[in-house]
Amino acid sequence: MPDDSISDMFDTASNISIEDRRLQESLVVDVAGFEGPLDLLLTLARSQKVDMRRISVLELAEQYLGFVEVAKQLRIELAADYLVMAAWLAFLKSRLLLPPEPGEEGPSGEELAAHLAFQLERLEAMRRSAARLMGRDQKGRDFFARGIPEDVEHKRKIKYTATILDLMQAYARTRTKDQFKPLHLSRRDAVYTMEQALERMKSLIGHAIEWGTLQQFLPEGWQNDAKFRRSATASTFAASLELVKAGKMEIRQSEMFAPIELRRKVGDHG
Amino acid sequence: MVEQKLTETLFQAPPMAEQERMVEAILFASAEPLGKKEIEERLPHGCDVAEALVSLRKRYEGRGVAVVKVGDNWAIRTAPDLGFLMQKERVETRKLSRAAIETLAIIAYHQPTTRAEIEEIRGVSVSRGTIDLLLELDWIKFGRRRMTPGRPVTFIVTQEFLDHFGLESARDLPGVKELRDSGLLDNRPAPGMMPGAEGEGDADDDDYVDDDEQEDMFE
Amino acid sequence: MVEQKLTETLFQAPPMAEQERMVEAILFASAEPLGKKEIEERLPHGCDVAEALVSLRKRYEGRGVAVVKVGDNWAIRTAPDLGFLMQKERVETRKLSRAAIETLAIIAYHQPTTRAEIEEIRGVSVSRGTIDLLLELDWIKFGRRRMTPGRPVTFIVTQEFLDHFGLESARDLPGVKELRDSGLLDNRPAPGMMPGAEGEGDADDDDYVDDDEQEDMFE
Repeated sequence: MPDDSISDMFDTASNISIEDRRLQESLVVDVAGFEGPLDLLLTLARSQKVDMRRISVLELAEQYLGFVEVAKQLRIELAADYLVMAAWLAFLKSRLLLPPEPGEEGPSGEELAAHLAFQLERLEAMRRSAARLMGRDQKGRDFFARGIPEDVEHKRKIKYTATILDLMQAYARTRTKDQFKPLHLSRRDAVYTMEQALERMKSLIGHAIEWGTLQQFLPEGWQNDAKFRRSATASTFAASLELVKAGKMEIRQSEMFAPIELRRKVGDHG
Repeated sequence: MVEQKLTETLFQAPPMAEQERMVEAILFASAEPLGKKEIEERLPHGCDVAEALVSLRKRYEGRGVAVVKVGDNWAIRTAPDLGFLMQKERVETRKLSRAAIETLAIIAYHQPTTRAEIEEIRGVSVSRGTIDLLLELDWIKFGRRRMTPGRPVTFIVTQEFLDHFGLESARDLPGVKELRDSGLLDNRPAPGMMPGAEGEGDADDDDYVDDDEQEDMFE
Repeated sequence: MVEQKLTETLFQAPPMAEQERMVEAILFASAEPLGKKEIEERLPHGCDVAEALVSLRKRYEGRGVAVVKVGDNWAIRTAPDLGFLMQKERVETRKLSRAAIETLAIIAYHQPTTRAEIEEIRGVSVSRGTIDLLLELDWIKFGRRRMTPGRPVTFIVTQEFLDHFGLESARDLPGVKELRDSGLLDNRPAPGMMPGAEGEGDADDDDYVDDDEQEDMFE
């Protein structure tokens, strides 16, 4: 049944061969397989079996319109762009067939037809080129890159710099330190070094099971000399911080300016 | 005098045969094509990379591997006639859709080309997925924006594309000369009133450009 | 007859030159070194892999890459003497640490000098790393052992040191007086400093050996 109606449709539309009719029947069935109206037009144009430059745009327009008619009869839903193309081709057809109205604007039917022919030829050419491109030797299939590439190893090289000025300044620094040595010597009796404090703390630490104030750790006779007391307090405090850091002691102060208290760290017997 | 001679020797480039060996080692080690400049940077001072490449290329003529030019870069690849031996190395490539293949071909032959132009040639809209796939394969990349209203982005093919298809340059695409001579690569504007003739400078194009790439585009 | 000939041709191995090409391509493209058997399996029937490998190896003798045996397998690798091309050095300049420059300065001014002396002057111990770095930089080297108890090693500066700092000899270094005059040395008079107080009965000072050289440097 549908076969007959299709045949009738096309017979009335134009004189085309049985083979072309078959093609168009299959076109209708495969409409989803087309990539848009231009693709469909190209397929129809191929059925004209002529050089793409010599296709009859008028004939093509009729074939397309016939196709759309059949699709409608078969209740195949066509996407909007197929219908837009149909409307445009109908317009093109009228332009090609009827003489232009005097004073009419826009491109002539021939210009539009020529561009459509160009588009189809170009699409055809791109299809051919795509096929030739894919037919080329391909990397990873026909030829291959290095299987064991060796990466460039990035090495960091440190270059140390120093100028003669750096050298002299450094020496000056050490000599300056040296020059002040007598100063230390002359004051030695009033200075309690951190090393001395550390020694003393280490010997006392074993007995400091209970919390005791920092003062308890100061050396004998500290109260006699203010200078000495200052130095000894500072050194003992610094030494106790070292011992806390080393995990040997614990330190606390209940509030600001309250006595600083120390004791041996629980569980430490060293 | 002696000192001058010493300095000369110290800064003299190695003999050409040695330069050729070095370029050979560097090209062998890399799976990616390398530019002359990249090679030069790794060689001792004063080497003539171009000359070394020419003689190296000659040396490998007819061998199992060949020195090939890929765009402006150089690489060593196995001879195409021996591909059948490398079944184990063969990478199964994803079968590309017709849309992807055609879009790729259009970009290659028409580059730099915009999305609207691709759509004009194919007569259908180009799906985002198609462009994404080609970008992911590293076969296409963004070119400069077109200086037309809407400043649409353009697409061009990459060095990886040339490498993959064994092309020295886009000028070596099959049949490109004939296509150009017959005017099929011309950007012929559609006369008004044609379907799909508008749509140049689609606002959607903006989605496609990451900030970084934009920087590149306007360098 | 004809049929026999055809069979012979079909099963005949390719000429040796062709076999060599094939082995070359296979080794190039393979992601791992290959054994003879593996190579043979990929080649047309009747190929002599061992012979092809021998001639391929010979062909690459003296080239930038070499056909090498890795265990029982074969691979193409960068020629050993060109390994440096596969490394990119990034030179980072760094200032010498304060400890290092001071140690170096003391050695330069007091050479030959011992570690104990350096420590005495700097007032802190000299780390092993500092000495090692200076030795590595080839700015200091070992001098004669000191003829004192323990026979400690001494350090002196090298020619490389003199070159780097643009000195003819270590004696050209400006003396303390010059340093002070040029403002590099703090000119502050040390309060409470008594003449002759230096070196008085300090046990540590015994380490100090006032060599003639030292005297020279500061005259």
